Amino acid sequence: MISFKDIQKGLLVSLWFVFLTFPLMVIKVNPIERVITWRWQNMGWVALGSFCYYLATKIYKARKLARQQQIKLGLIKERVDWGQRLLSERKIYLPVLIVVGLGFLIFPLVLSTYQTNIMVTALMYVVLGLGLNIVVGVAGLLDLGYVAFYAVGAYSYALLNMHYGLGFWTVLPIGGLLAASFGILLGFPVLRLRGDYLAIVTLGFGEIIRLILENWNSFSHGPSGISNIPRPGFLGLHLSLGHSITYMYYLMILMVLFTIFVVNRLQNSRIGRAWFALREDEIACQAMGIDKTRTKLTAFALGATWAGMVGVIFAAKTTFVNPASFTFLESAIILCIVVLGGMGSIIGVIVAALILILMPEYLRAFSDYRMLVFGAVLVIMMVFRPQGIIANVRRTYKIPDAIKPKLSRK
Amino acid sequence: MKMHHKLLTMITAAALTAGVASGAMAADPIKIGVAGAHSGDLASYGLPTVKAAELVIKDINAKGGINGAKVELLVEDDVCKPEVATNTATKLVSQKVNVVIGHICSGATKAALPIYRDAGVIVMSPSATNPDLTQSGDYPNFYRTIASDDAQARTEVDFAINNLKVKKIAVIHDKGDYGKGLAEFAKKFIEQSGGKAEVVLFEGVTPGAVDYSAVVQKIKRSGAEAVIFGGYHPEASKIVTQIRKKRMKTTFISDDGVKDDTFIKVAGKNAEGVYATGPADVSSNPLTKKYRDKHQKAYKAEPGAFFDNAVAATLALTNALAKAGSTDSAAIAKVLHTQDVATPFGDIRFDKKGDAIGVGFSMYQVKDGKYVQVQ
Amino acid sequence: MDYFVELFFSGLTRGSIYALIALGYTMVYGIIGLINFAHGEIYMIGAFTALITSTVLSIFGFPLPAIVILTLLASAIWASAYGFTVEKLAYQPLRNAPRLSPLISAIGMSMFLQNYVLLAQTSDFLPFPALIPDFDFMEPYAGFIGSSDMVILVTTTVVMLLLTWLIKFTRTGKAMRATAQDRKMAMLVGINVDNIISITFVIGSALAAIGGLLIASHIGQINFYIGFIAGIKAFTAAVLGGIGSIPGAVLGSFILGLTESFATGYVSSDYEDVFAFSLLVLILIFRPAGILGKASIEKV
Amino acid sequence: MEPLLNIIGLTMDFGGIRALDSLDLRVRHGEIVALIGPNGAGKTTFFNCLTGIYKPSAGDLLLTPPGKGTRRLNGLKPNKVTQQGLARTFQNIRLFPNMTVLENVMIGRHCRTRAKVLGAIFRNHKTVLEEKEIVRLSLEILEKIGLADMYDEFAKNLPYGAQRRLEIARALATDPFMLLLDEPAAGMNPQETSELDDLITTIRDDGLSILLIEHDMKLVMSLSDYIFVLDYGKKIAEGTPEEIRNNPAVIKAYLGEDIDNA
Repeated sequence: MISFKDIQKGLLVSLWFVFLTFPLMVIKVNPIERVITWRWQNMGWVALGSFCYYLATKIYKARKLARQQQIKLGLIKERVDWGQRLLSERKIYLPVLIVVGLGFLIFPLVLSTYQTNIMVTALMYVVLGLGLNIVVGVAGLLDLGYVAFYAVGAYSYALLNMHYGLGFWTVLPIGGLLAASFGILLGFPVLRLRGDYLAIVTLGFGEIIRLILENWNSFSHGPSGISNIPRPGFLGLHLSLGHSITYMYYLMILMVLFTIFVVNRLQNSRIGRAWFALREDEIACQAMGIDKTRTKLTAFALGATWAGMVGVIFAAKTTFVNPASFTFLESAIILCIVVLGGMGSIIGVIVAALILILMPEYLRAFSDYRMLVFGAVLVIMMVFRPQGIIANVRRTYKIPDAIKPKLSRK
Repeated sequence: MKMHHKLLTMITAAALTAGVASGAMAADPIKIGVAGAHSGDLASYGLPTVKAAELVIKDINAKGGINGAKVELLVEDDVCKPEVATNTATKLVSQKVNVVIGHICSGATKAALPIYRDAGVIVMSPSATNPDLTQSGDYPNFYRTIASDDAQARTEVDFAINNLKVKKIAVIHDKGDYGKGLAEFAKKFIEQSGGKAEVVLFEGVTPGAVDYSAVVQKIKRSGAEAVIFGGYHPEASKIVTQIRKKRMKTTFISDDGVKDDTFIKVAGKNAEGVYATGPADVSSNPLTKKYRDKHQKAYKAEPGAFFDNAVAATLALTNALAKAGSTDSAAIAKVLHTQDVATPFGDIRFDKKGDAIGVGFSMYQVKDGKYVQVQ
Repeated sequence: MDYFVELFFSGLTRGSIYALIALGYTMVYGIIGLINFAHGEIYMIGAFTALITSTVLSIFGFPLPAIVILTLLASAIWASAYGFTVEKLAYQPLRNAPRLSPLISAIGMSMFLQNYVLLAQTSDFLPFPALIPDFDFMEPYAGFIGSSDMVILVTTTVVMLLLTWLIKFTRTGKAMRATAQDRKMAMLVGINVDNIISITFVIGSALAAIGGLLIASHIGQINFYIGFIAGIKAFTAAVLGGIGSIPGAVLGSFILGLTESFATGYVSSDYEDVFAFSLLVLILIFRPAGILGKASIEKV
Repeated sequence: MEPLLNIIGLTMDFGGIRALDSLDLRVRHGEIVALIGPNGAGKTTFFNCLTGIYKPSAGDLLLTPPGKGTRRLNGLKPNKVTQQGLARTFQNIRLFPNMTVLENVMIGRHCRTRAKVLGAIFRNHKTVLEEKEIVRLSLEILEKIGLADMYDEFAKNLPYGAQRRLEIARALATDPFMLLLDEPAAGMNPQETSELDDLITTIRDDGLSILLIEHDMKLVMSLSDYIFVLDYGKKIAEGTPEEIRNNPAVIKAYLGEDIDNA
């Protein structure tokens, strides 16, 4: 599978990377003390790492090619993706679903408050991911300012609570609606832009929202933020920390289920079809009588609604908001979840959110590498597996019985 | 079994976290949490605190611990992010920590404090300077071994008006939590000075911008005799450098975030004459010396930011634990408020709000490439 | 009036800094229609390489002129190498993928490089040596414009002229224009498109590195994050001028630099970035082709 | 009676280039009209102007649906034009490649149905019925076009000729009374072309009018009731197939010596 030539080329590649990373990886200077530290061992790591990476990609590509050829020759059938299988075969997914469901249900009872708390965070990202998935994954609109709607939700709870004493449950829908209105407000002028321009404009919008929160002290309390935001109440009872977190956990589980339900229904509807079509070919879509702006706007606003609601939950969970929580990096993390999970794939996004958020939490020793890995994930997924870890499942339609017999005469 | 136990606590409710603080058996180790930024771009503010706590606790354990109980450190990273800080705090609380040293950043501290408060855990920060933390009265469980921003702003303004006798002051900040908060206090104090001086310019600069000359031109035009800057040294050195490049003689006064030797090294000759407030010079204090030497020995490097404050916090907390004779937070609080403890800052105790009495700010000036305390 | 002139020069300096970075954006966009999100990071890597080289050389006792030249060379070479590698790793495999794929890949690359430098070097600000000395003859004008501002202005002008010459009159330049217009056609007439794209990345990266060196030396310090902000600003400038157009990138940069400078001077710097981003949003909405760009008609 | 489609003085400029020059054209109800001309004559540009993808520089696009008043199509967005009852196919096939054949046709029903977000979420009775009706109708169209047994394939996996037919099916799903076909026979083998011929005739017999751009002269001559010839954006001739066949201007500009072979 690997020829001598590949090894040779691999060596050349690693040599190139040694050269490339030489100044940054090997030399470290302290210009103040005027000391140079030489870290020669890094050179070896770079050489080894790039060599292995090269061979790995080579093998991956060769295998993929061989498989495709075999499929073409009819030797083997196209392998059904394991993600697809997991979802399409009832005898596989039913037990899995039951076990996972039960696991989530008793999670806070068996594990510590801390674990539950982290899981709440992860579930928040699940919902955020599913929300962004409507925009990026399904409708194909690259939104790099998603965090702006998250901020709108968080600040609407913080401010409405501070000024008018509104409770969590009242603000939850308000936050969603406010975020949706922001989405429409922004979407109206920008959604006719081409894909990559749209990405940049949304990025700009996200930054504008953050900068306004940072600078407009009389409105948002500026960079020092708003503290003492109450946690969600339960029938007016005062909950201890542990109970409050458990309560939030179940709340989030419900929220996730609700989101899955809604997103699933939407995807399998007339509107969802239009979103998918829009992602495939805008011009053909319009020629088929689909109102481009309106359809995009719906996706944008719905995505924003979810960000807004999770924003409210965020504020309630953290009991404190400041603009530093809503940087571009946050948008990038959510995007990473969608890309890793598989654009348009609900189950993929859920799995990706759990992996990306829980992993750094448990592997604290590697937390420094977190953003590095996120960046690499985006590149590697795009290059090698653009459909994500669990590709979007094909939808099936119920064919009326009257037509069925005609179809079977293939 | 564990699940059963857990269910039981669920039913018996309220005691879950309150139970943490009730007196531990002497044989149980005492758990001290250390929380702050230990990774990411703000790690350099958080790691010295971990080292300080480790050095102090090593000494204490070597002498047999506190009242016979060994001390155990639980170090947790919050990356200075509020949302992570709540996770950190929950983790520490669920590990039944007795007291916490941290957090490092004011925002993260604010997010974490309610969790500790509900669990009855005393928290002492070596570095969170936001005035609200002690002055709002929301966090009775909070203490700190650093003076708050308003005290610092007060020192700067008093110095500018009384010592330098300047009439026109430009207040500049970096739009950050710390810098902007400080600048707002400075502005307030100048306006309250009864006409002795006026604020001719109040403006924020964008950290990381490629060039500050427009703001510097604006300072020049405002006719300010002195600039009070709230923020950290990277921006400060850029602004000072551009001021000097424009051949302006405006006096530059800044804060603790600038009173850092890096500032002098980055700004070079332009740093000469710059004023900055910082904790009183304690380098002659034997405790300061002792721990700085230990650090030097253990890590072959100078201690970093807030090291002395962290040593003070660890000493104050362990002393209170020892004197209180229990891990009950009310007992610890009482000791903190009423009894002096020897720290790198001298003998200190804490006022009702939780600020350390006797930890204040002095003014320094850069002379021949060194910060020298102004008498 | 003095104030106006001062602000004007400060805007010009800013503008030329943006221009050096914006040129790279615009060249890459012109040729493969990709917003190279990682370009700001290349600029940052150029600055870091310059810092490392100059410090090492000065510790070894080289004289200042030698340090300046070698540092310039080293940073340009390594930044180009990074630009080249990034293209090969993250963009080339995606040449026929849907339009958003390379953009997402670019965002990933940007995050990766930022954190790579953060981990390999440091998160702290590092002082950057003053490679541009204060010229004596500039002393009378120091109140208006410093020596380094002057050097930056002159360098930008020279680089811009050279680049125009390269693209207008050399074989490579012609091949680049051909590739930009119709990649398939260029391939058919025997242009090695992959090579041309690589060359574009290399040139763009080298320009960014020169920018990195000049700016770092002007400001006196760098850290791993400088690329992101400068990159976004430069991108704004490129779009403002009409992305894909080289004179447009320069014009856009100067307009952005001057706008920011005057906005700071006459209004407030509190909302400096808000101005810049709002400008970007407005331009894209009302004139997506920018000032000098041509509106493209989608073929159906 | 008003013609179904009446184009008066249509002009389209791109920068300095005049792609269409005061073009007049009519399609009557139930007619098959062909638009022919050499490459670059402006035929596809004409379609794009008509369907709202380009904004014409001058001229009137008038549509008179059967039994209704005349309306102007100028300045309407593409989706509005489709709603008015004009549906088109594309010269370079623009299907939704990663959607199934059935879904492609279902997209065509979009503008004739009205389920909203809330309906989609709560799936009320009306929405369910509507959705069922979409599937039924789409399958019916597929049946007619001869693709029903492939309903569950991805569009990208269809053979070329089938893709062209699927485009027609998708256009039919929008309930048009006029179909604009942009080179439907391009790339088809003779067998497929003759099937297409039948298909187009069937569609006309169902009461639709057809405007056709085509290079295959045999198909054009056998199908069309009326032909317009374009060259350099100008109309150079119009008439019945017989008239066009013998028009010297057409022969000169376009058909050349090959007229007899066509």
